[in-house]
Amino acid sequence: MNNLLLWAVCALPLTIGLITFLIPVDYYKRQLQHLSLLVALAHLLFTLFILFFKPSGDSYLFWSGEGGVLLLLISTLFLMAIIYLKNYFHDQEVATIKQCHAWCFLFLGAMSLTTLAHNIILFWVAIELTTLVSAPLIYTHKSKTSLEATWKYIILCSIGIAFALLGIFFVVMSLALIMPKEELSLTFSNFILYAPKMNRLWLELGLIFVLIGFGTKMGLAPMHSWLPDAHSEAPSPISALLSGALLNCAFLGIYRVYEIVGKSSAGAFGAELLISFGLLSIFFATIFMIRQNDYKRLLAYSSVENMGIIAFGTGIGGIALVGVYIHLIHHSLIKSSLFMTTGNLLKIFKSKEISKSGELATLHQGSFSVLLIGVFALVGGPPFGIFFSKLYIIIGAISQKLWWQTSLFLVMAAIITLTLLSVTFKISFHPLERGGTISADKKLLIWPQLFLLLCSLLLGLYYLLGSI
Amino acid sequence: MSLYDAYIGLLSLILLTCLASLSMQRLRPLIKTVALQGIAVTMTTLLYQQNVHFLLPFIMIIVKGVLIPMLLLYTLKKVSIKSEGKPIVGFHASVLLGILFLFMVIHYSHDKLSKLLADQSFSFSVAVVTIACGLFLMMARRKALTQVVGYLIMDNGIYLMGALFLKNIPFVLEFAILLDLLVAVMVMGIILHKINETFNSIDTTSLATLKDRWHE
Amino acid sequence: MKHLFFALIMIAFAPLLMSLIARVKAIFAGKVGLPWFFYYHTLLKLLQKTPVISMHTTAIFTTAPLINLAVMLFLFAFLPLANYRPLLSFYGDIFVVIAFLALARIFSLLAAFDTASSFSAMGAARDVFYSMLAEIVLFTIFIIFFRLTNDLSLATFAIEGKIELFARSTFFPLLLVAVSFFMLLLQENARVPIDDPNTHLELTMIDEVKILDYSGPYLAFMQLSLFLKLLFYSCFLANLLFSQSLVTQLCTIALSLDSNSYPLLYAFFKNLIFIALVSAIYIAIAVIESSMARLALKKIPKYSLSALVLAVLAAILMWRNV
Amino acid sequence: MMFMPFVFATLPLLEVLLFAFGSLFLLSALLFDLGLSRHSRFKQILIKRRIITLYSIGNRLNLLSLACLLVTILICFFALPVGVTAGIAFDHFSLFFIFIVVVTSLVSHPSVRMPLDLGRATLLNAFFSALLTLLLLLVLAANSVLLALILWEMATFCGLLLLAIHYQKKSLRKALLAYAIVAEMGTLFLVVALGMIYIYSNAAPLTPISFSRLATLPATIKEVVLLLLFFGFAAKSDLFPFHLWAVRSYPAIMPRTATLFSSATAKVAFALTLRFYFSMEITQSSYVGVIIFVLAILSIVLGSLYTISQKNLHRMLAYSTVENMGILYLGFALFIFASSLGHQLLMVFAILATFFFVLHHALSKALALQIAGTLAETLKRPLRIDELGGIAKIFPWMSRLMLIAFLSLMGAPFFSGFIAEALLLMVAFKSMLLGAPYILLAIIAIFALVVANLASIASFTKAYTAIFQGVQKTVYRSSSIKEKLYWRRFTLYGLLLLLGIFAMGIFPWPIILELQKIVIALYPQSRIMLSNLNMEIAVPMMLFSLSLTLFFLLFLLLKVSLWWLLRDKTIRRDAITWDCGMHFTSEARPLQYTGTSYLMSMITFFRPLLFSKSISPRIVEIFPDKKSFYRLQIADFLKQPRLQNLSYLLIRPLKIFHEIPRQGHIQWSIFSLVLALIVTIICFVRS
Repeated sequence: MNNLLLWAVCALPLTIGLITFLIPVDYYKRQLQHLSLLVALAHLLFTLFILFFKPSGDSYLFWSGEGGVLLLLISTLFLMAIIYLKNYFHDQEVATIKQCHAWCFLFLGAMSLTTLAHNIILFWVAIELTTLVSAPLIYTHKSKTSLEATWKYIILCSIGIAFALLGIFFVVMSLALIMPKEELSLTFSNFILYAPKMNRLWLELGLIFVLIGFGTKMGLAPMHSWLPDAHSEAPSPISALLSGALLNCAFLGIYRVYEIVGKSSAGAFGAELLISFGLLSIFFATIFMIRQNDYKRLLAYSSVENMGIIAFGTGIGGIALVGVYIHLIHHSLIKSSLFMTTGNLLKIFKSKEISKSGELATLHQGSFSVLLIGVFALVGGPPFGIFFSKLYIIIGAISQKLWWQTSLFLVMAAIITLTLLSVTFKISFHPLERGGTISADKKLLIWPQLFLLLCSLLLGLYYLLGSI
Repeated sequence: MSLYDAYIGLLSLILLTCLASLSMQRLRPLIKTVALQGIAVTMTTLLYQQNVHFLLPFIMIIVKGVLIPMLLLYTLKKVSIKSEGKPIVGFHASVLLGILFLFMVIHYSHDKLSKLLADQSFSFSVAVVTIACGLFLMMARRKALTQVVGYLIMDNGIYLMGALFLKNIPFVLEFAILLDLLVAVMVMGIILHKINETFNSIDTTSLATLKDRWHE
Repeated sequence: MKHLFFALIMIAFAPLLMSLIARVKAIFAGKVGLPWFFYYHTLLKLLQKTPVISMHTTAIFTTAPLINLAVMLFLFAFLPLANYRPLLSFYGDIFVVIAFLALARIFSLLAAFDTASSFSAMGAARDVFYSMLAEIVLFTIFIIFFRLTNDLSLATFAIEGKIELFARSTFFPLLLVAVSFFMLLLQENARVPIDDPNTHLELTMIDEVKILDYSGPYLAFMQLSLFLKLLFYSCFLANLLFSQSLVTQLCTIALSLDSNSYPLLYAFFKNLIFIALVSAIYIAIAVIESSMARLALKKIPKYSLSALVLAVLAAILMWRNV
Repeated sequence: MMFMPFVFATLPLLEVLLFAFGSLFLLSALLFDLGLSRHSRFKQILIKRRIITLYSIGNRLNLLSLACLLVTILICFFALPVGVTAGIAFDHFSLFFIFIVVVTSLVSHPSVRMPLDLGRATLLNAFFSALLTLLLLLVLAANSVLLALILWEMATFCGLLLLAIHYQKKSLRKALLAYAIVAEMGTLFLVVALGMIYIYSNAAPLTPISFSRLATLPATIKEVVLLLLFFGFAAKSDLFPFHLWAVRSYPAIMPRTATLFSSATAKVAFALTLRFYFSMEITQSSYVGVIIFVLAILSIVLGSLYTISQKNLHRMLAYSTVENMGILYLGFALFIFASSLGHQLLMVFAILATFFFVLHHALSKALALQIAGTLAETLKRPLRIDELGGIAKIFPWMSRLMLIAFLSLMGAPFFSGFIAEALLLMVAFKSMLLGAPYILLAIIAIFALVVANLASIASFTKAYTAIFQGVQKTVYRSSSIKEKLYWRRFTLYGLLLLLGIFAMGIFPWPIILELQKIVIALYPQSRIMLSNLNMEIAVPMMLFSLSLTLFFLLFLLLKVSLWWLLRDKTIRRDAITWDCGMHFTSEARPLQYTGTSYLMSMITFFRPLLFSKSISPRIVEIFPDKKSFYRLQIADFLKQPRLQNLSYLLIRPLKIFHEIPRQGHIQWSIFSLVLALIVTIICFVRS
């Protein structure tokens, strides 16, 4: 029965998405938007059931520790995004809202498929589906720059994912070489079972291609150029979902193959690679954040940096993996709340330029406090989770005697913190030249962001109390 | 004509389509060559793998040979421009590069990787060349349509590499990969229409406004 | 008790010694000079006068002379005179001496500003900077003395005999110390190379101008504290020169008189020699005053830095062999 | 002594909880005020009244809890047997620093009466200062390393918010950024130190580590961790390189926050450094001592130079805090030198002198800052030294108290300043006996202390004369300002501080005996050492008090004789000081010496060290009516153009990444992707 639950979690949003496509526009009145809220709640309910029942799953779908947590994360973020979307799009015409909701549901379905996929190729298909489905979402604003961002997004990500497919073929081949005869079962647990005996060379080559492929999707350094454009052009709730949920799914792919390689004879082959990719992406993020004038691009580059930290952590392994685990959860919570706050900023200042914004503290206290707390949490303030995750990663790195890597990591983290803090001060305190219409009277939504920050705070306190 | 000669013939046909795509300026023949290459790739998988589900090659030929080219031709009809115009890397230069790359790959796979690939070293090098040619097309051409075609060629190359080494992937997964390819091309087609409407040209160099400016 | 009695005599002699300076300068200038008890006369005259106080001043203006005089009198309790053990001496009393000197200086600075007139403020502005440099020289000298005696009290510097100017080993370094202290003395008490005591143009004064607005008993107290300050510094320098062994040799050779046979006479001669040393210092001041013109204000930092150089040189010489 | 454990363990906790409860009231008042704009006009009046009641209840509760906490702390301090830790971590050391934090927050606590304008700024300030005090108390009471560091980080963020309240002021915005940078660097150092502690004490991460567990770390790691912790805490304690934010923010923020920052947070940072040092029981620490020594000397010299050249009283007090913190860390460095040579007597003497200086600086600086703050509030203008004058006529009592505070800070004999500096000088002189390398360092320490003392004399006389004495340089708007309005504020706390300053000044010996309990609590083996230290400094201290009475008698004698001399004379007080007949000393245009010109000769002497720009507009006619003064601007050491474009040069090269030609093109991104693939394959195929 519980396998059925797994299929339901994936099938529900996909079918609802298709149905919303088919509903004629005039019938899709405003009340029907509550349907989407209902579906999001149902999806959250299903995920909680799954976490409760822990179904074993069949060859195509299964429940795994990290998969389950990511699914819970994705559904909570999706629920908050849908609520924020309703408020954010209240001045758009019904057609775009209908399309956006449809693509969002397909996006949710694809992502839940990735977290639950047991078969490696099904996992690849799901990731490919997420790319195809999220491309039109980026295009919802129908401006020239968003079109350009969509084109870059779809081309670069499909190339990356094609490389990932090649990598998966190599991994499967290294399995096929040792059992030529009977039918291959390409489930992850099967791979881990046979890992020690798999062919070493093809496995390493496979890991390289998977790392480059899913690395593009995850936004690691040399392949990250699509991420700032896509996340800054997409509407804020969508970029919150992209940043919070999608990057984690891409990381899940790398983590699964890295786990297989870890268990095989190749041992810690990928560690050196992951650490160098992590540090490179933090370096690129620092360079492009220093004199940035667009706060959405700034947050996108901070996502690149955090993904770099996650890659750096997995590369170190050992105790740092716990830090990576915490960092994943807290980064998506805090980053999506920050992206929603930028939605408010966009409504208040009507432009993405930092130089054209200021005096947020007087214009709208609510979004000012959320922005300040969010940035403090993102930067690693103590009660929030990222402080603990960075602490774990530093402890892991020092115990591995990676001296110059840690110092490089800390220096760059410090520079990024300073830029983020100075930008927050500039936005909230600097005087605003009175040109243009500054109207903060519209009722802007801040409680979804507060809810997400609260989750992160509660988890942080849980670690803190656990440790006293 | 033994089975092996037919197999070598098909592989060389794929190589030819690759080099041809590098040299073509007008888009219509380019799409036709990609269709031919798709069919050739499915025929090689049919020849190579014995116990393949009877329905799979039939569907692949329909999708790769007929459905995708029709879609691309339809978009081409909507778009006014018919030819590549001035590419970033000239046509003759790309063909020469293609040949040079082919020699390098064959030499490398024959003596270095021979023990690893045993009998399939030639087909491995053909697959690598097709992937490289697909990537090159995307990097060296200005028109968005050629980038989609490049993506298709790269996909054929990857599928060829997969088919050579993996004897028995379950049918459903093959079908899912194919479905993804189809949906990818459809979405790219839609976006191509939008680019054409807003920029009234499908030249990707005009799509270059988004970058990081150094704000003092 | 003997120290208290001798200190009181010295304090009584202070104005007399000041007139000694005036007399010596007059001889150099070929004039008769002031009568011997002239300064006593001025002090008494001032004490009877009714002071005039400007309306801008606060209570500080009237308390500053009191504090200055009290400090100067109080400091004599710490200073050993002619090998007599002082009234109060404990480990670290040089800090007490320096602190009280600073207290006197602080209150005279505050008083200078109290009258809201720019002349006394100008004197205060100059004095605060030059006394800063002087104090650094003083601390170098105390560091040298600490190296010699490992104790931080004025009594041990003079009495224990560890600091013997005429002892064979430390003659030259201590001579340098004595010269730098003498330069310090001239600077702190506003004598010639730094400031001319009997100039009348307010713009060129340093110390005199701080007490410009005082009158009556306040002026008397301030002048008396200046006289005592000069006496305090010269007694300290005299202690440096005055050494027990020198006195005993002098007594036995010149007057064939040893300390235990005629204690009273011996003590009298010892005190006499000490007073002679102090008056020799006063005469040296007068000689310099009449033979040198004063330095330009810009050159005074150079002057005190040269005093510092002498002290540091003495320290280095001593380090080598101690 | 049945009730003793109850008193030690639970009573302080109860008071801290009461304090937290009080600040909850303040929080609710703040939240109501935040939500005010939504309600209708009528409802707002209702809510405003509720805010006022909540605010006053919160204020009174806080005041009450602080007062009885002070009493319990004093009882605990005296009653607690030596070397025993009671309750969570209430040993003498934490009690001493809790006493300092409580005293400073009591002194700087706003008056129980309603402030003039219950605006949002006052509410925000009230709540966050209460929160900051609470966090500081908890940090001192924390016994696990992780808890202490996390609470310290929260206190830093709370400080950031306190600064952010006055964001309208332009100068404060730069201070905010400087504060953020310093706080961030501090966090960085602390996090790495925490990581090192967890690894090398092989405790499972995030499990509570008690301070005593730190001793088990290997020796070399101890020194590295100590250095990291020192820099982590020094970031918040106004030492030289980290002082920029304090200097810029003091004039712009409320007096209460300024006092809290300078007296409370800086001292707690010093306390934490000490606690970590002693719990690690470091024997050999060669380079840590030297680094702390160098930083201390730098902050003393530069702090004193900048105290002289400042033109705003708050900035001058901030720089004198930088200088005094330098002196604190100098004492600590001398202690480290003595401990590395095993000279027990000097170790104990050094740490004792440092604690005495901590107490002195906390009390006198709190008094000075509090009075300066209230003065700025009454006159409603920044205290620019050259523009004020004649305040003594308007506020006689406030100027007398300020004179006492300044005299104590200058080290005048009847006040705590003198004893603190004398003890430290004795330590410096004694450490000359330590041996070859340390003689030079001891001499440098002596000269640093002397320069600090002289600079404070020069600067505080300048401040007092320019602000309080002479004639009013500018006519204050509401000349009818009544001092009575602010006098009530000084009854309790002014008295408390005066008592402390005078007691420490005149009867130092009993206080030194009490401070010895702290040294024993921190460093148990020092008990025997303290006894023979006592033999050495007991006699001097008592004789010193005796000599003070002798001086007082002399002073009384002279006073009586002066009274006798003037008994039948009437002193004329109506005459104006002689101003060469120009009548410039009338109200409008004084011919007085300004503060800058008072110390001009000193500033020109130290000019190369101070980066200064002098603006002297051309004087048009002989007696210009419009103000064409000679102005001298002293920028902070870190703000010199040489350093400014240094940071700019560092960031400049990063611009090339932004100027890659045709960066936006998709072909470029595809090329970078393929390049990454090729490079990784080449690297790993070869390995």
